[in-house]
Amino acid sequence: MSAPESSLEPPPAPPPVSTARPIVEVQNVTKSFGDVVAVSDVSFTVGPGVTALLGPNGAGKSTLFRMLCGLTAPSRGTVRVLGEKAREHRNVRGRIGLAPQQDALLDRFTAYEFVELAGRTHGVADPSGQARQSLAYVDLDPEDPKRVGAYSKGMRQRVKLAAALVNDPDLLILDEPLTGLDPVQRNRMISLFHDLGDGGKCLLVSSHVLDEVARIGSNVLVIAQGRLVASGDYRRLRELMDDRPHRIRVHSDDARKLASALIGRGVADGAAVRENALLIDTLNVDRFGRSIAPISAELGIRLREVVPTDDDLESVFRYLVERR
Amino acid sequence: MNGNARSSADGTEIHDRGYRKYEGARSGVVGAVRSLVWQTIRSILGLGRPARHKVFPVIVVVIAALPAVVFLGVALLFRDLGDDSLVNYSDLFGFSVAPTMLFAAMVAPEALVRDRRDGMFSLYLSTPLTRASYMGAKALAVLSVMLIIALGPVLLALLGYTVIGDGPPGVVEWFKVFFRLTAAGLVISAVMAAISMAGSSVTDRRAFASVAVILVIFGGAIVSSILVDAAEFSNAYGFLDPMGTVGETATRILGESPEQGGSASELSDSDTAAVALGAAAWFAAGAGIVGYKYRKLEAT
Amino acid sequence: MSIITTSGLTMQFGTQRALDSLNVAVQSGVTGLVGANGAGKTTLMSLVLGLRVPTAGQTRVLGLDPRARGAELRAQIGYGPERNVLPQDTPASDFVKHMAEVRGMPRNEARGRASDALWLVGLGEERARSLGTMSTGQRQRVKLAQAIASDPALLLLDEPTDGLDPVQRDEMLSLIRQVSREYGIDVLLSSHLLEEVERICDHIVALDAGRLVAQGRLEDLVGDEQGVAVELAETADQPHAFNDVVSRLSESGLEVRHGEVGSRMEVIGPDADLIADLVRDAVADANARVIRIERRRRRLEDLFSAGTP
Amino acid sequence: MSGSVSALRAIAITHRLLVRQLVTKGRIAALLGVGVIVSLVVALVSRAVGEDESAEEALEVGIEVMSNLGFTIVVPIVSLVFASAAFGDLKEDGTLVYLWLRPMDRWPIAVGGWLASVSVSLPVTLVPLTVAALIADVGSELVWATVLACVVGNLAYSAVFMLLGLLTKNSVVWGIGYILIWEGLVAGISGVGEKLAIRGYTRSIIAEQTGVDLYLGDLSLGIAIVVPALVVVAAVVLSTLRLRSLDVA
Repeated sequence: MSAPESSLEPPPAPPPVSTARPIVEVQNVTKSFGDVVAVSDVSFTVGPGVTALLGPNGAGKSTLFRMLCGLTAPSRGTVRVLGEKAREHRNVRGRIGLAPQQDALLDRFTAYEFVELAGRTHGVADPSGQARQSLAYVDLDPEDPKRVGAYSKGMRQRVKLAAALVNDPDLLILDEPLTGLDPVQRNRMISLFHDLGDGGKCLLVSSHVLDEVARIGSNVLVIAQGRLVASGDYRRLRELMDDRPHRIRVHSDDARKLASALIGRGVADGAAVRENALLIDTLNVDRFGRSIAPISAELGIRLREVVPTDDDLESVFRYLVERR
Repeated sequence: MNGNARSSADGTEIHDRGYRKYEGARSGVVGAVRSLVWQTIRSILGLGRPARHKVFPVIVVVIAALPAVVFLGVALLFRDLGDDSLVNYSDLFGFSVAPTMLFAAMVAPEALVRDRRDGMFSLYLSTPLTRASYMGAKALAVLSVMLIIALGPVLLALLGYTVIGDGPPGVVEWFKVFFRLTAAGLVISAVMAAISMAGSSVTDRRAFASVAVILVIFGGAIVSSILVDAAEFSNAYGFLDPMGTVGETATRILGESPEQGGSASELSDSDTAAVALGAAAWFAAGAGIVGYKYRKLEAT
Repeated sequence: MSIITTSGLTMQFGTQRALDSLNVAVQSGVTGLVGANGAGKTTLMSLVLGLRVPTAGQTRVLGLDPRARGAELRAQIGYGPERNVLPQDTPASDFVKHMAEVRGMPRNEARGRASDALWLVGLGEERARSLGTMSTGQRQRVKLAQAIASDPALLLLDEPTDGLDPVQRDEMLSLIRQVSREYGIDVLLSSHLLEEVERICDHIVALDAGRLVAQGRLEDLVGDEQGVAVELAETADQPHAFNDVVSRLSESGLEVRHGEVGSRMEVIGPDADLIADLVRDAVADANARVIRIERRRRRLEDLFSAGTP
Repeated sequence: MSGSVSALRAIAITHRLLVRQLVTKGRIAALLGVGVIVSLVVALVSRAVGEDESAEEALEVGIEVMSNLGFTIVVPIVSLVFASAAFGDLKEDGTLVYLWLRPMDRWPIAVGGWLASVSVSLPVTLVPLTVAALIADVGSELVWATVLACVVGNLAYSAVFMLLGLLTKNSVVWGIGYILIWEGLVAGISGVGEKLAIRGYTRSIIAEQTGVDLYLGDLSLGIAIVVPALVVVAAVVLSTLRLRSLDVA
């Protein structure tokens, strides 16, 4: 299985994910802990909107986020948020909202107290009002007398989000905000992200669960083994991926006729019939996707199912990671 | 169903991975306890762990063994000086007081606290171990290591003196001394182990366990010495000092009083029965706290 | 034969009812215990292990009562806890060997089995590393290795894929399935990710807020429903293709629902053949690019959204 | 919109947050218990001594008790427990980020942390020790000496142990090592050691205020106050630098 080497390399210049003023600029950043290189020569810029940072565990996502927030300094390269380094510039820190990955909260505070304190430490004008507003935003009750230590994981994730929102930050960094949530909670969180992104904030959301990422945002940064392996629009990324061979399972009422038509017209590069299903191999899914319905319609073949067997995000991801 | 090993549903060939079914006998609770005791001893002493975990155990063992080795050396080099060069066993116990306390405060809490912090306590309860057998194994492990500190040097001295011909005269006498030493060492170790484990069960932080043990042992010693020596209160306040209490118990068991080192104990005038009761009370208090705390401790 | 049966099992913590008169029968094979966080999965596991006293009800595991013969029962169970903290400084092989001994393997046997188990989970090369230096994925594997090293009759795995990325998750799931199939070990694994449970489990026990939502064979619980799900690609040259398809199908009198992502729709109607043809023609006329056309399936997720039976 | 936080507000906020974190029922109860035991012991002793000894001897006994029990164990250990936890706990459980990633300067955070540990450990030690000095009833000199030494000791120990908590994970173990081995053993050996141990200054204050000779206590009052003050400044400055260079989890 070979793909053109250049198609998914990080482009030489930081890809302009957004045309607006970049909120985050990362330039040739390397971070190593002793001999272990966690992040290796990564460059990108991010503007307003939701951007998903995608990568397996240990790929360097959290390290990257920590550097963005100034929690640790890069070994080489520069990280700027709103044009400044958060580690050195006090006021930049006030424009960042971070929901860290670790499940750590001040457990003896109530949700309201915790978020209100976050507001105070950020110097917001009306900590109490802002805290109530943030909590309402994530569907938590400011009057709840329970301490966050007694909260479930899903509620704790939302408390973290509310605390990150309380200073109305320009940059919101959410490190694995969906882990430990059940499907209902996940859906609700994701729609929250979209609301915030639509409101003009820059959101960086990391995840390793691929089927979530498509829903989180269309801008994707893929990081693996400390390197930025791909970046850009998720759909365009997928189009880039179209170069690799795809296998699609087609259920129809006449597999053989459809197979020979698809091969005859150069839509399929290979076909096999197995248990009534037609397995199509193609190097150009775009052409296949555009042609399958018209061809079937033309031949009067009933199309029951068209199922890509390796086109889910997990396969894309696996391809990106394992190819290296 | 069982039995169709080696071929999975999709027809993949499975290679031999070494892992296979086990048909032999299982060792049950006894094996579990034995393994836990050994594992705990290793972890207390820092065996099989990075060097920084060995620092405190090694320091304590060296401090404990040094006097015995020095006195043996002196006895060996200056054999002609006569009996004056021999230290009695009670004095040697006196020398192991400081290392035993240090051990109880700084090293032994490892045995209990770490299991609660890293989730091992809950994991152990998912095995044939129960709270009771778990605690028994832990107590046995702490006691064993404590014995090395408290009794080891004294037995070393006994063996050394015997080898160079200054040991107790006759086999019967030798065994008498041996058993007395062992009994005294056991009492010291048991009480210190109980206090150390009690301190370890009141907090999830190893450091706070150390603070608790220090407050009890040192605080007890200071308070009792103030009350008895400075205020000239009844000597019975000497029982507030756990180390003094077990030290006196050891002295009674050995049947000799220290000649040098520690000054005469506040308790030297008390009844032997009272002294024994005092030591038993300290042991019971420690064990009671451990039992109470662990009975209620939730396994998650 | 049922591996685990409960009848009227109830667990009350203060004012909170963690399990509510649960009647469960877990069969041989791989069983998925699914439910949201706080649904009672971990509580059920601890009752199966006999670590708690239920407020009411009975439990039998491998034919034994966990409260009365807990130690004997637990010797036959390998448990992988949810907590991800393990002794930091202990090498993986020491830890697995120790747990094998504690679960009843004789000392000599334990060493070999620990090594075999670590090789089986793919950590053979890493077995001398201390647990603190291992990644989340490796630690999940160690937890599996320590659970299987004593060759248990039953494996209880609490969220064994928590914190894993997709590649690691797939590997872990196929490992669990492999262990179960090859060595005849029954598995009860809990998860809040329904899709992974659907992937490897033979049976399902679904809990919601301490109540049983559903249990049974996977294929009985999930299956086909009426209609198809269609996903189209957004293409630059045909920006209106999706809306065109939707409106054409709606005009044909079919019920069309937008999915949660913009390029997905569900087309619902009683006549499968008619739908297939209408969808094909609508897509062809709109010049849309097909990503997938699939029969609608009832998913485990639907068990929960449908509410308690 | 968020702004930045002024230094004074930052001190106040940090103080409030850390006091809340430090005051756990268990710690306060345990350490107050220790304080009560101390008062009780002093009360018993003074009652006993007062009956049949001269005033001079009674004072000496009182001082002996106070300096041995109060200033070698209670004050340093209590300060250690709270001050090393001030930032140590946040660092260990991963919540330091909620204080660190904020538009606040670093030095007010260090000052706030120091004030927080002082405002917990000072009442816990000052009240029982002062009550003990009052019960002892051997003259107001001992009371004032106790108050002054307790304040100076708490301020200095808290600053040093707060820094220790920022530097090492096992701050309590190292702190105990310092208290028992350095202050308890090494510092007792020579006059130089005395000047390198906070205990030397607290004892000097007691000796100076009461006019009683005390082993390890022959520094003048001025020095006994100025040197600990410098220690505080140095420890707070180092803590600030440490906060700045720290890698936050």
